[in-house]
Amino acid sequence: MADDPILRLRGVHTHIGPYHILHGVDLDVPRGGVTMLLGRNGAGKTTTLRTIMGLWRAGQGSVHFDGRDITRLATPAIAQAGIAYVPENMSVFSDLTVAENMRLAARSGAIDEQRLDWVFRMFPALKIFWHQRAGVLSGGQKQMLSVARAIIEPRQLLIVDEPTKGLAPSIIQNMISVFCELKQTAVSILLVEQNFHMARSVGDTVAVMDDGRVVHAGTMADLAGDEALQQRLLGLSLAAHQ
Amino acid sequence: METRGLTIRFGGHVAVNAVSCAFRAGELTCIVGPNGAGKTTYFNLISGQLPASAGQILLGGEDVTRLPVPEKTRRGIGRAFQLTSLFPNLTVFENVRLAVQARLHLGLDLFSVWSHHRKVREQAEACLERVALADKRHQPVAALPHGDQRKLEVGILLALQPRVFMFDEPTAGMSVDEVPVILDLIHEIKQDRSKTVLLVEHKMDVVRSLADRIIVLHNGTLMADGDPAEVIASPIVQQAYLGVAPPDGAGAGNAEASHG
Amino acid sequence: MTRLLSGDLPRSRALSVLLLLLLLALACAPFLFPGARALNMAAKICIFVVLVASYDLLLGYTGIVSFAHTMFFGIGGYGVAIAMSRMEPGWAALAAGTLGALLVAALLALVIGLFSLRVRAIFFAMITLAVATAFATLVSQLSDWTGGEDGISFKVPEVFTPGFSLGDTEWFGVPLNGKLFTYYFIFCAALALFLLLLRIVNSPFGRVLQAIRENDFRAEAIGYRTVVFRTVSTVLSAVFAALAGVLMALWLRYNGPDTSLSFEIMVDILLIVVIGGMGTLYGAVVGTALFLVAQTYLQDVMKLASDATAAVPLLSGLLHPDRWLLWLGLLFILSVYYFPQGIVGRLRGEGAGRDVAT
Amino acid sequence: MTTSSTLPEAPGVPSAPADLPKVRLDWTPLALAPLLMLLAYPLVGSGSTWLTLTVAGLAMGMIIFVVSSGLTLVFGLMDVLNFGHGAFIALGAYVAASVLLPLAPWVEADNLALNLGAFALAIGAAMLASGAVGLFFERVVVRPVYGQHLKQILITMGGMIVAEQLIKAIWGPETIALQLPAGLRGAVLLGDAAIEKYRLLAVVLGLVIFIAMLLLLNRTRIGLLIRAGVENREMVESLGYRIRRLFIGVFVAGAALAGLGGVLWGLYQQNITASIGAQVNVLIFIVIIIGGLGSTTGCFVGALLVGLMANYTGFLFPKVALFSNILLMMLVLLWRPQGLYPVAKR
Amino acid sequence: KDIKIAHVYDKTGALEAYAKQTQVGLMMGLEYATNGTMTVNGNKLVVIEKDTQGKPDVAKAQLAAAYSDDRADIAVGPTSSGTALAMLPVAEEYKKILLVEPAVADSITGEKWNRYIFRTGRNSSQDAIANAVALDKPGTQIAMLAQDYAFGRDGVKAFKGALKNAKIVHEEYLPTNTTDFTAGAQRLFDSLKDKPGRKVIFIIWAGAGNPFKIADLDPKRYGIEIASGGNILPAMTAYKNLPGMEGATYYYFGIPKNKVNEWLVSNHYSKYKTPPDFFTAGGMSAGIAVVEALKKTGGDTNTEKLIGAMEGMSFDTPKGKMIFRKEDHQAMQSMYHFKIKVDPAFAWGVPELVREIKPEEMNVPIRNKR
Ligand SMILES: Nc1ncnc2c1ncn2[C@@H]1O[C@H](COP(=O)(O)OP(=O)(O)OP(=O)(O)O)[C@@H](O)[C@H]1O
Ligand SMILES: Nc1ncnc2c1ncn2[C@@H]1O[C@H](COP(=O)(O)OP(=O)(O)OP(=O)(O)O)[C@@H](O)[C@H]1O
Ligand SMILES: [Mg+2]
Ligand SMILES: [Mg+2]
Repeated sequence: MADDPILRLRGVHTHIGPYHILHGVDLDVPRGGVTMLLGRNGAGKTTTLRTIMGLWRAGQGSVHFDGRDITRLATPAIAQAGIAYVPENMSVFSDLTVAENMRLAARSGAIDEQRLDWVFRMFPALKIFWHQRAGVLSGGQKQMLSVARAIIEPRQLLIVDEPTKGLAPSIIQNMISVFCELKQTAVSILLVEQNFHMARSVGDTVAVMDDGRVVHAGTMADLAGDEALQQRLLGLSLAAHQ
Repeated sequence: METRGLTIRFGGHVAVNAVSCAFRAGELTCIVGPNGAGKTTYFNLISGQLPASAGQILLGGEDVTRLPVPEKTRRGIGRAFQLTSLFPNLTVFENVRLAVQARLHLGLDLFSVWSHHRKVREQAEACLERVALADKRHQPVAALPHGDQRKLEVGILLALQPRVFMFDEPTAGMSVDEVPVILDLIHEIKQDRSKTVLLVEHKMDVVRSLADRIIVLHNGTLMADGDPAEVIASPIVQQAYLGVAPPDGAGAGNAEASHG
Repeated sequence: MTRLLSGDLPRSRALSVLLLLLLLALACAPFLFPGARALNMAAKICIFVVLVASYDLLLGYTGIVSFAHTMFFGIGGYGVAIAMSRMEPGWAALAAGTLGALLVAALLALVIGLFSLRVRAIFFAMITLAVATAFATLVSQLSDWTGGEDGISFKVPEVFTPGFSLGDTEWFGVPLNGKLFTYYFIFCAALALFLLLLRIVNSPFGRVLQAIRENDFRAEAIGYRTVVFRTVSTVLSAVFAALAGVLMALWLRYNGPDTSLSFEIMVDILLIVVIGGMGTLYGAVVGTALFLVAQTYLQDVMKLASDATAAVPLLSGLLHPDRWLLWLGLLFILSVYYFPQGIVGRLRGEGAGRDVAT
Repeated sequence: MTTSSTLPEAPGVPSAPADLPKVRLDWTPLALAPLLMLLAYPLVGSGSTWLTLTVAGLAMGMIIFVVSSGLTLVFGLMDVLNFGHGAFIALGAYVAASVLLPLAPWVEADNLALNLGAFALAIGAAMLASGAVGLFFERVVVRPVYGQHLKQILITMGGMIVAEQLIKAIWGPETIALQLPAGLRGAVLLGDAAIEKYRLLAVVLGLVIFIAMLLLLNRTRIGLLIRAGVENREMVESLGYRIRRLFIGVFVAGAALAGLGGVLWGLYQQNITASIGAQVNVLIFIVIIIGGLGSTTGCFVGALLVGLMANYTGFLFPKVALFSNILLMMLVLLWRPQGLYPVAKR
Repeated sequence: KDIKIAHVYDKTGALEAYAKQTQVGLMMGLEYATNGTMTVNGNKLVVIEKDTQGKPDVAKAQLAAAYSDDRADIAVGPTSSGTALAMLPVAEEYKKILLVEPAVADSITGEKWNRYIFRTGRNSSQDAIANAVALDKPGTQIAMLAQDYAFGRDGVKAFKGALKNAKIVHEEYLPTNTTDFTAGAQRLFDSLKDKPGRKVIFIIWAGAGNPFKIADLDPKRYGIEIASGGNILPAMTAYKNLPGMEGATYYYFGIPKNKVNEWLVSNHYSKYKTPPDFFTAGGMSAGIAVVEALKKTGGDTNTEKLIGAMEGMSFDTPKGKMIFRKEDHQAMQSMYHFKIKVDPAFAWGVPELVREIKPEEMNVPIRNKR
């Protein structure tokens, strides 16, 4: 069973109001390790993640998590099944303090001290602003909080939408090590990222989306090594961007 | 434009601490610094969203510190926001048209029909052309993809024709193939020697390619100011900002122990 | 035509037809529907179109929720009523009352606007609610002037009285008396005011209002002083509401707290704006017509229904005409459910919703 | 340890957590009520009159607090502007009447235990009924309009009208007279000051509810969850909480509190009409605005201030009493434009 | 030919409960006066109901519609004074009779009156004067408590005007929406407590709020009594706490002893299982007045003839004989001085007759400028 993917999407179609956004997405997230979901703006990455979380409803197709069909489950049930989600727009609760944000994220009720220390080491700003309203945090600090919320308790699968947007290079480094460290544990990660440097540093497998479909799936190493492929899929050349 | 000892405190926390800096016309200054360094807050002070606790803002030698936001905009301080802020249910064209109309002081015209103002229309069209959004002009903004919204944010700034352009991470979250449109535009503005450009950016390659000068903010304080190459090489930037990070497995093992 | 409508066309075939029919019906009302009740309703529709449209300027275009709109409506009514009962009831009194009312309404709106438009939307709404309540108390206190709870019945210029006759001829069986003249006076005034409002919302100013509704933070940042714009919009809408109040008082030859100040009317206005479609003045027209017809004839319809179901005890009880408010309340709920975009939005087939108060 | 995970301290940079003030309780508004009392003393002059006025005002404030507490909860936590709140108040009062009228022997009995028993039964029934209707109301009326204030106003207003009419259809349009349980009638005399017994009971009830609400909201995660859920429901669900159920629960609790308020109010007025809810609506909204739109403490202080202010001005300057609530609201808003305890910005 | 009577009244809205009583009374009055035939001189009486919704503008439209669209010959109603005042000019405009019942404002038959207006209901002055007569003893000190708007102030004025012996020491006006009466009570107590002689707080209050709660503050310790006029039955529940309270009332079903009232009480009990109330009696009086007037004209509905017949007409009602005064068309009628007794059989405090105050005893001023 171990090589059975933790998350499997088959033929997922999603509509938002009158718009047909996803046109049959097939995606596998293997157990353990990091799967990168890449693609241009508007390709449907965020929509895919939201569909997995049940925030949009798949009109057709199925989503299986850990062998279980979660296509029709309510969002809370999906989260309880063991998925943590970092949304694109961060969605920190700005009325609540940083501490309260974290307390809510720890569903067991109490925050594990050791793990909190670890989070503080990665994102020192959170410690400084622990008792401040999250609304006053800077853009990057909100991003840190949003990621911290997802990793404060162990989960089977972590779904992260553009975690490095607006982060300073040093924090991006931290972020990379966070994911590297998480990889050591049993966690599987599905990561959407525009920062190709980061994608290359942490990604094991990769899927590229365009126009509501997955147009390429393979290992990160293959993609990183093939500039023509990058140019075709992502419109970029690695050489120009470190 | 110039700031003198510009400071703001939130309770006991000093978010921007006595920043004095002069910006010359025709120069593009990049502002870098870690997250929470006070870059956005510094912009908020200059453009008036936040009131300064101390210090002065001078525009062309005139003190504009206490002017309200709209007045500052009219004097020529233009701003694009880090978190996209547009008129979501209006069309792309209308977003830009409103900016042009504001610049031409037509807002309080009660009894003419808006579509009869040709000049406004034409200028708005021109701005849309420049940010490559002309073909989407009739779409409501809410339905635009993220990248296009960022472009529109810049388009509105263009329509205002300010003397000082302030960009706050204009390319954040943009896919790599979209970024050049914005960068070329900023470059173009830079060519017009009468404009001052301030740019907050975390992507070092962008900073390198555009900046005439870099200032570094850290915990609200101005830590470095000068020539790009020099500043980037300085230890403070290398250490505090870029975080020279030797990739190692030790940290990972350590962390694993702490929660495994 | 386009010029008259300020370039803001109905943009839907069905809507255009509906509006034309309404215009025609109102223009010929005295001849088409000769009864006292029907004519009364037609006049009320004309007046309420102005009242509701002026509120839409505030709510739909500027995104301000105010509960004080009936206060301005009342000021208009009281202006005329007081002037007419204190002075010789002629044109001079009418002019004086109207001007006085406009002045008071504008000043009051200015003060409210300047003082409280800086606070959060919901606070503003509640402050206006409180101010309106205080105003109603004040009116009841100043009973020497306002007639207190009982209101004032007053005399109007000769041409507006039913006794006045333009000769003995009848047109299509309708006597040409002062009542007819009053109706057409109100009809023309309402039409003119409506077209003026249409012009205002389609002016550069009106466009800024919409921008402020969408995102006031950004409107400031591109150089519009939102407080100024909001205040002007508040004052304008107050002035138009006061004018509607003047027309109402003229028609009724009476004004009192229940006809112009009551919270019920405020709620009706709100509902009409929403049923019609916020942010489209045409919505005010369609919504008003629909609502007032329903309000006027609901009881009659219910009587029929109640008689028809007389055998079913509980149902006929609920359908009893005395319970008409129950069904009006249901209408409230259902219309918010099924016309999130309002009738105009529905007719134009517009997409996703928005809500200005949030 | 990775070097990257410790941000190097730049020289002279303050970053210790101690630098940042913790969110502390702000005491000034709490001092307002005592301040008002002190201020009124020399103006009123007579000690016994002052005592009568003060106790009566405080008790009235408590009743107002109970009546508004449900709305504070619903508005403050869920951001639902429920103009139909009055309907639950009316319902509570009517249900209480239906319980108390047949229980007349208990009500009239010369036995405090029986009296209180009847009272407790009435409260229980009223809360149950209001809560149940609240459940229905939430599902049918409020659910589609979460987050849309304007529509909330309209739709709940519609609900209010319907409820009022249904009450008329069920209980009839006549005024129903309610008798206080015998043991709660009359007043206790403290020297020359007369204090109604019923008000003392109201004070106790008000305090209990206030403390219970504070504990529930501050000591449990419920308050946090709901605040978070209002701001971003999707995210709370993504964290694995069933926020819907919680929302329903809060709404039902709010409705039940309104029912309780209705009982208190109806027994205080001693006669009830279907419009009893509509009558207190404006008052409730004023209290909630003063409090800061949803803060329990703010609502509490606001209610006390309203109660005291009405009595003092009524005694000292009766003309001003006409506008005392609005005056109070304006003063508070001039001092704090967001109310006494602003519940963050929305 | 049918004779159409339009009943234009506040059928829905705040006064719904009162309006129902009037309608019941009106129908019973017509029935009684026609001996159950519902015809006068072979002309059938048809009652059209019109709902004003308690709003003056609707009331005007409804009355106009009744006169013109429905061709009503005579109209009865409405409940509230505000709607009544708005309706008066409509009657004049259509030159048809409006028989006002039960709206009480003095101005209806006072300065706002026109010759088409009659009223069977009592006016505020009659109320106030009767109460004054009931309390007017030398050495009595009275403090007034009334609502702070025109109705309350007029009531106090009329009451004051009618007093000859007793003295008013204080007038307390409280907002109509007052819920807490403590402050007012304190001021009233302060004004009375050190005065000699009999000390009375007289309450004139209508609508929401319960001013009788001041009794809970134990005014007896200062020897202060509370007094007020009669009221509808549910409102008199509050009187249960005030045994011995005196005042004057318009109607209580147990008080008048005459044929009409006996018929009303017994028929009302058998039909509705409850005793008739204020507005039932009023409605019945109006019904009787209409029939008597039509009988006098022989079923002719010509307005001028009706006016001629009604001016000075006297007719029997549940309250005994009433006479439409020629000058202002106000019906002169008896009022009743009562004292409250507590009887466990009744849910309300029972007013017991002290004495009937005859119309001749009350000098009701004529206020219209005829
Ligand atoms: N709420 C919405 N209503 C209408 N269209 C939407 C909505 N959300 C997204 N879309 C459209 O769906 C498409 C896919 O959007 P999505 O956000 O999934 O892209 P993405 O790959 O995450 O892009 P980005 O890199 O910009 O975040 C886009 O064309 C977008 O315009
Ligand atoms: N209203 C406020 N109250 C308290 N602290 C605030 C407030 N606004 C900002 N801050 C603090 O000021 C600091 C500067 O924030 P700012 O948004 O300017 O950072 P930034 O440099 O733009 O960072 P980023 O790159 O992450 O956007 C942050 O630590 C933030 O927490
Ligand atoms: Mg995305
Ligand atoms: Mg920033």
